Amino acid sequence: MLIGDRKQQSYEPRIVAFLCNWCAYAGADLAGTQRLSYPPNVRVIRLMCSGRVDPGFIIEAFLEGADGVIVAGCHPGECHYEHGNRLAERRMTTLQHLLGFIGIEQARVRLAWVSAAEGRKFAQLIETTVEEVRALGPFQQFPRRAP
Amino acid sequence: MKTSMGSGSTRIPLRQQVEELCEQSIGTCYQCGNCSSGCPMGPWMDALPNQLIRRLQLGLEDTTRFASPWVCASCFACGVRCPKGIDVPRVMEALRVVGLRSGEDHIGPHTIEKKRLSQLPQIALVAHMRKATG
Amino acid sequence: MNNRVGVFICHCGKNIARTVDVEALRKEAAGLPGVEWAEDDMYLCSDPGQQLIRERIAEQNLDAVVVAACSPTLHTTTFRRAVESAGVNPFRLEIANIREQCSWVHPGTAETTHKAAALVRSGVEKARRTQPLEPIHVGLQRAVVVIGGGVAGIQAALDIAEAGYPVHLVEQGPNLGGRMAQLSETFPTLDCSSCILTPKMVEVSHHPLVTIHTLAEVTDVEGSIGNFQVRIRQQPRYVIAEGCTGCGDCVPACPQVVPGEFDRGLGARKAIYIPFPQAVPFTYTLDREHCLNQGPLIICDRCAQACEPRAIDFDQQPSEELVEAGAIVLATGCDTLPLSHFREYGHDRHPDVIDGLMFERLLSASGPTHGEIRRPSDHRVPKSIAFVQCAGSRDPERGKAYCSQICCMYTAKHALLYHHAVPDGKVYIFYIDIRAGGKGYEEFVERVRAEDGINYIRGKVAKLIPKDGKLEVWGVDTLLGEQVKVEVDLVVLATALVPSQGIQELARVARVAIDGDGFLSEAHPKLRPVESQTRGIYLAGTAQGPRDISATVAHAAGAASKVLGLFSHDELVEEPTIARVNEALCRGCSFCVSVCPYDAISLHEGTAHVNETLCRGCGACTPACFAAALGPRGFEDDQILAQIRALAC
Amino acid sequence: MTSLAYYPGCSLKRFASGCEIAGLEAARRLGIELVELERWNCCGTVFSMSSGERMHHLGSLRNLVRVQEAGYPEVVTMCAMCQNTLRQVNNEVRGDGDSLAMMNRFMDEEPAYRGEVEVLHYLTLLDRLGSEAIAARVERPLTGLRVAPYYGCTLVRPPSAGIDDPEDPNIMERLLEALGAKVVRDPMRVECCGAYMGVSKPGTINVRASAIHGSARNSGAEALATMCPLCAHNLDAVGPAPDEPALVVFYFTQLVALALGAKPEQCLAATQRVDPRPLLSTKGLLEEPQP
Ligand SMILES: Cc1cc2nc3c(=O)[nH]c(=O)nc-3n(C[C@H](O)[C@H](O)[C@H](O)COP(=O)(O)OP(=O)(O)OC[C@H]3O[C@@H](n4cnc5c(N)ncnc54)[C@H](O)[C@@H]3O)c2cc1C
Ligand SMILES: Cc1cc2nc3c(=O)[nH]c(=O)nc-3n(C[C@H](O)[C@H](O)[C@H](O)COP(=O)(O)OP(=O)(O)OC[C@H]3O[C@@H](n4cnc5c(N)ncnc54)[C@H](O)[C@@H]3O)c2cc1C
Ligand code: SF4
Ligand code: SF4
Ligand code: SF4
Ligand code: SF4
Ligand code: SF4
Ligand code: SF4
Ligand code: SF4
Ligand code: SF4
Repeated sequence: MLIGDRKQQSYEPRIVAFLCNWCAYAGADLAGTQRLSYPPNVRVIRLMCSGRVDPGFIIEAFLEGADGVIVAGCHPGECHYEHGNRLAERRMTTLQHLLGFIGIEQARVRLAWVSAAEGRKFAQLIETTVEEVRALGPFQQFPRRAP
Repeated sequence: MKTSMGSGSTRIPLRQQVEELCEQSIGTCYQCGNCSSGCPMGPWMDALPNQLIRRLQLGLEDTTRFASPWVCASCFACGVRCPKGIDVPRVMEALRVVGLRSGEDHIGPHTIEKKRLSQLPQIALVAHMRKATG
Repeated sequence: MNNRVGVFICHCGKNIARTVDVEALRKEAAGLPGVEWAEDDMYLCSDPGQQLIRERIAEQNLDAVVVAACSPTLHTTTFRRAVESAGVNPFRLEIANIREQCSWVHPGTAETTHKAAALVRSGVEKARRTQPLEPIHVGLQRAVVVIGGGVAGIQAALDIAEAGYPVHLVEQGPNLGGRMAQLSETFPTLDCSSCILTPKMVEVSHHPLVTIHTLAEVTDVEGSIGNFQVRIRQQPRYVIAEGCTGCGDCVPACPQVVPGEFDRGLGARKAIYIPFPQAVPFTYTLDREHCLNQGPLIICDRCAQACEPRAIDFDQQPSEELVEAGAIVLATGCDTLPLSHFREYGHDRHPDVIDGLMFERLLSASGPTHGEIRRPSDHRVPKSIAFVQCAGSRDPERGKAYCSQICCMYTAKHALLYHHAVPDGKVYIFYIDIRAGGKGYEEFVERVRAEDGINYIRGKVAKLIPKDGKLEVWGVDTLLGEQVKVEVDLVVLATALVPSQGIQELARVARVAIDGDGFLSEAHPKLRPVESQTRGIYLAGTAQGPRDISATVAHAAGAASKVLGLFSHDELVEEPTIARVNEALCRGCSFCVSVCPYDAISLHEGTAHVNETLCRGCGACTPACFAAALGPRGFEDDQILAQIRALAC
Repeated sequence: MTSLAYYPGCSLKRFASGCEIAGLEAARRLGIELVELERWNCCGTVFSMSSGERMHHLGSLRNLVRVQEAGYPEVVTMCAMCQNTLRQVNNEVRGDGDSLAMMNRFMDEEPAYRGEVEVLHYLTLLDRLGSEAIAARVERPLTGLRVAPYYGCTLVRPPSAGIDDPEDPNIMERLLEALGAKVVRDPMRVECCGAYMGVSKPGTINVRASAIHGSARNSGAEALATMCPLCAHNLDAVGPAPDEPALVVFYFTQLVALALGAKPEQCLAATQRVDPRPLLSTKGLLEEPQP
């Protein structure tokens, strides 16, 4: 069995992470270079800037089977594109309010600032997110699309 | 002079006590001395305002033993000129309050001559009493 | 959608293969929709590895490639070159990061291989949706506008012109030189300022590739890197530059006496004047504001009568010129906080309280006192001077929070020069800390400290009191813990360095950012200190922050080298991964316009338009568009959504 | 006639009565009615600056409540210290709703203070009228009288309670010029006279007074003008060291009343130690104004 049938396994949360190219993605690479270990539940999509993340992507991820989503970019004031991360922050805050409104736990969506030097922070971010999302159980608020 | 910076006491440290009373952040002082340069009562002080602040930065508990806060006329000149925005007169007031709370007496009514007492304007007396009693 | 994707999986020796089951991964990949070929190799980045990819592209007629290996930051260029040489568009390469973000951070379990498979799947889904992209080629105007004619502007202009490119040097004042022209001698070497600056000014003015615009300002900047259109507004000089021989015959004829700006009011000039004898260009200037002839009415023409070459023209009008340039250098320099700022020091009411630049003029051989130090009130030689450092600097409450960096040094210089001129004079330097961080600087200050008669007193001055023709200085010696009161003949304030006036307006026009203190913002404080945040616009000298002459010159040379780097290409080749508008979908709502950090989007006839040289492909505009009408190439919505689908399950 | 609430404070009723009598006379002549509050108490004199001693502000607050209840939006003070203390307390409770609520609870016998009263110094009031309006009412211009305004501390510091720039105030200068006086800008005009330190350290006051008188004299002044009873006491009643000459010390209000045509005996205070009459007489300022 290569691609696990989730029903047969004990529940392993699936996290999709959107990382900006310059800070968070480089931070994730650094975690690798430093051989830090963190749970394999996270899958990364590299974007140039956290400002590229459309709130629709996050909904889509939940519809497709994710149990949690991380958006990570450069620290405030250090955005490679001046203020893309501020845009991301604004959009994510709005989205989180919206999700809260329809009863989705806010802990399933996490916005974080990770610099290219923060490999350890990235690994910890994954660890805590996986734990929190695991505690919340599988995401069931939306009907999943058939795989 | 040997200066010990540790605090063996279990009371609230003096610096913290003063910072709470005066609502000023003692740590931002960079010891430029501007407060002391212009202090009208400087000649009568046993430690200049910047020195008191320095002692507080180091947490020296004996800072309350200096007479300077009782010599301070609350003229506000130092506070107006502090480049770091520290309201030094408030620090002085806080030191007075700490002293008063530990039971010091700075009124000394007997030291004032009767004759002068009648000549002083009301505000001088009231102000003095207020400063000396908290 | 393309369906001839090749997947290449790297073992990286054992780095990947130790934890990821490469064979299982290959099988999995081979079965994915759209995948024509899947293969693994020991070291893909090696020459044989690249050769393998090239061969398979040819054999299998692949049109997109996924490399599952290390992080894309490592070998994107390598693999792009490899696929390109085999005929696949380099933007049709995707890299699945199964080393840094998988094999190195997870144990050798099925879940790790499972994750690697998901990453490959995601790469394939994206690769299938990629389009061939071509780099954007933009023409390059190889000319530069340098704004500000101080030492920074002069240096940048010379470096660029020497490399063979035309420069327009725009100076708002009547002559070049800036602050440095006003200085006497310069720390730490005590070179005479005009002696080292004048040859540079002459050189720049004679350079065949440099066009000097004095009394000129930049009023508008259009375009972007490689192709700016710069509007230069020329104020009238009322003296025809080609006619004026610099004889100076006009000056004695003029009845109007005006305080001279160059001498900071310590000396006088006429309404027709040249600021200083070494001025470049050596053309006189008629200051219409102080001339008797206001407006068109000519009631005095004595200078014109005296001028034999007939160089005076009262009818000159402002003019404008539009210059094409590939790059712009901002070198607008600095000013100092005005004396009127210092109310506790009597602000500008006591004539014998002066600032450092005024003292420079008193020291200067060509200054109002011919280099003799005489105080303004009664022209006597001061027998004692107090220098007050950090006047307005390091004072977040009432001045500037920053350290002005140069005043510790020039105060030491002033004290030294004064002491040499008046050996029995007394000097008191009131300071908080001495900052002498440059090469040879501490040694210089030490030399000054060691001089007899120079007292360094640690404590800030609270107040100055004029008293019997002297000034009483209220200070403190914080090291002794005693108040200090001294009476002196002259007080020199080391006033804070501030950006030049008009910088805000220029920054707005040129669309560059300024910081909270009004200095121009660099792109990165450490790694890109001479670039502004707007591409193609560079910063030089004190316009970016306080610094001395040597640092200014180094900064300006850095800006020039950035310009030359830009000009070393035949044309600008821009990454094609920028935003593109689908005009059929755009509703012209302009939501995207306000979001773009680079002002790259504008509306033309109701449709958004992306400027290709300004856009950097961040993609921030895409989520703002409710019509799904624009997106950055290489990171389009459909690609990302496909990746999400591949990863989430 | 404009009518405004007026808070005198204790010193003006006793020690500094000369200041008040002249001030009220000047106001009358300018068409301003200053209505003394029916009940008032001590302003507290000094503003307690420590977070633990806020209860000391109750006295000031009570006075502000009385202004509020009398229906006046503003209250005028003449004493510099009163205006300073009232202003600082007012600023504090306005900036801090919790503290206002707490103080209101303590003053349970009074209506709650809403934080809307403005505290106004007499000088600010005159300045509002404007130099020109005042100049127009001058009947006895103070021509030739060289006066150095002396602000001291509480009129200008801290800035939040000051009536003008803390380092370089000009309000008295402006008004004195309107009255026709020759204004002397003395650099010591915002330096402390020693304040209440005279009570416990009498010697300090002579030193301070010497410095202030000396500086004003050097700047060419014949008289000082002040708005604070404590300053007046220190500079006049105590004054410089006995062997040093002392200038005449006026309450500013006395000069205003005199210039507006009040009779000299109305505006010169019996308490002035240095008799101002010889000086005024050399300037012809004791004579009846020419109509
Ligand atoms: C009192 C004093 C003493 C000093 N002594 C020394 C010393 O001994 N040694 C040392 O190394 N450094 C010294 N310095 C520092 C030195 O003067 C500066 O580092 C140097 O002059 C900065 O050069 P600049 O070209 O950046 O700016 P500037 O010299 O200020 O030149 C800027 C030029 O740009 C022009 N300009 C401004 N705005 C515009 C505009 N909008 N359009 C067109 N033109 C514009 C200005 O007119 C000016 O000519 C001293 C500085 C001061 C104030
Ligand atoms: C403790 C400390 C903390 C610092 N913190 C900061 C900070 O917070 N912020 C900051 O801005 N700066 C900081 N700096 C300063 C900063 O490190 C330096 O400014 C910077 O690294 C200098 O770079 P460099 O390339 O000039 O020299 P280096 O970094 O020294 O590089 C020189 C290189 O040349 C090589 N080399 C030497 N000789 C030869 C030779 N003969 N042939 C071939 N190669 C040779 C050396 O091996 C070295 O790799 C700090 C410095 C120190 C010591
Ligand atoms: S003026 Fe302010 S910063 Fe300077 S020594 Fe005094 S308290 Fe410290
Ligand atoms: S308030 Fe006190 S310490 Fe400050 S200047 Fe005045 S007298 Fe000195
Ligand atoms: S391509 Fe990357 S993963 Fe493969 S051998 Fe080279 S470095 Fe290692
Ligand atoms: S007289 Fe004419 S030529 Fe001579 S300096 Fe004046 S303007 Fe120039
Ligand atoms: S026209 Fe007259 S006033 Fe004007 S510059 Fe010439 S000589 Fe001077
Ligand atoms: S260089 Fe020296 S004088 Fe200038 S601001 Fe910095 S510390 Fe103060
Ligand atoms: S947001 Fe979309 S629809 Fe609106 S102007 Fe921009 S591209 Fe057009
Ligand atoms: S991709 Fe970024 S830089 Fe390009 S137009 Fe959109 S927001 Fe601007």
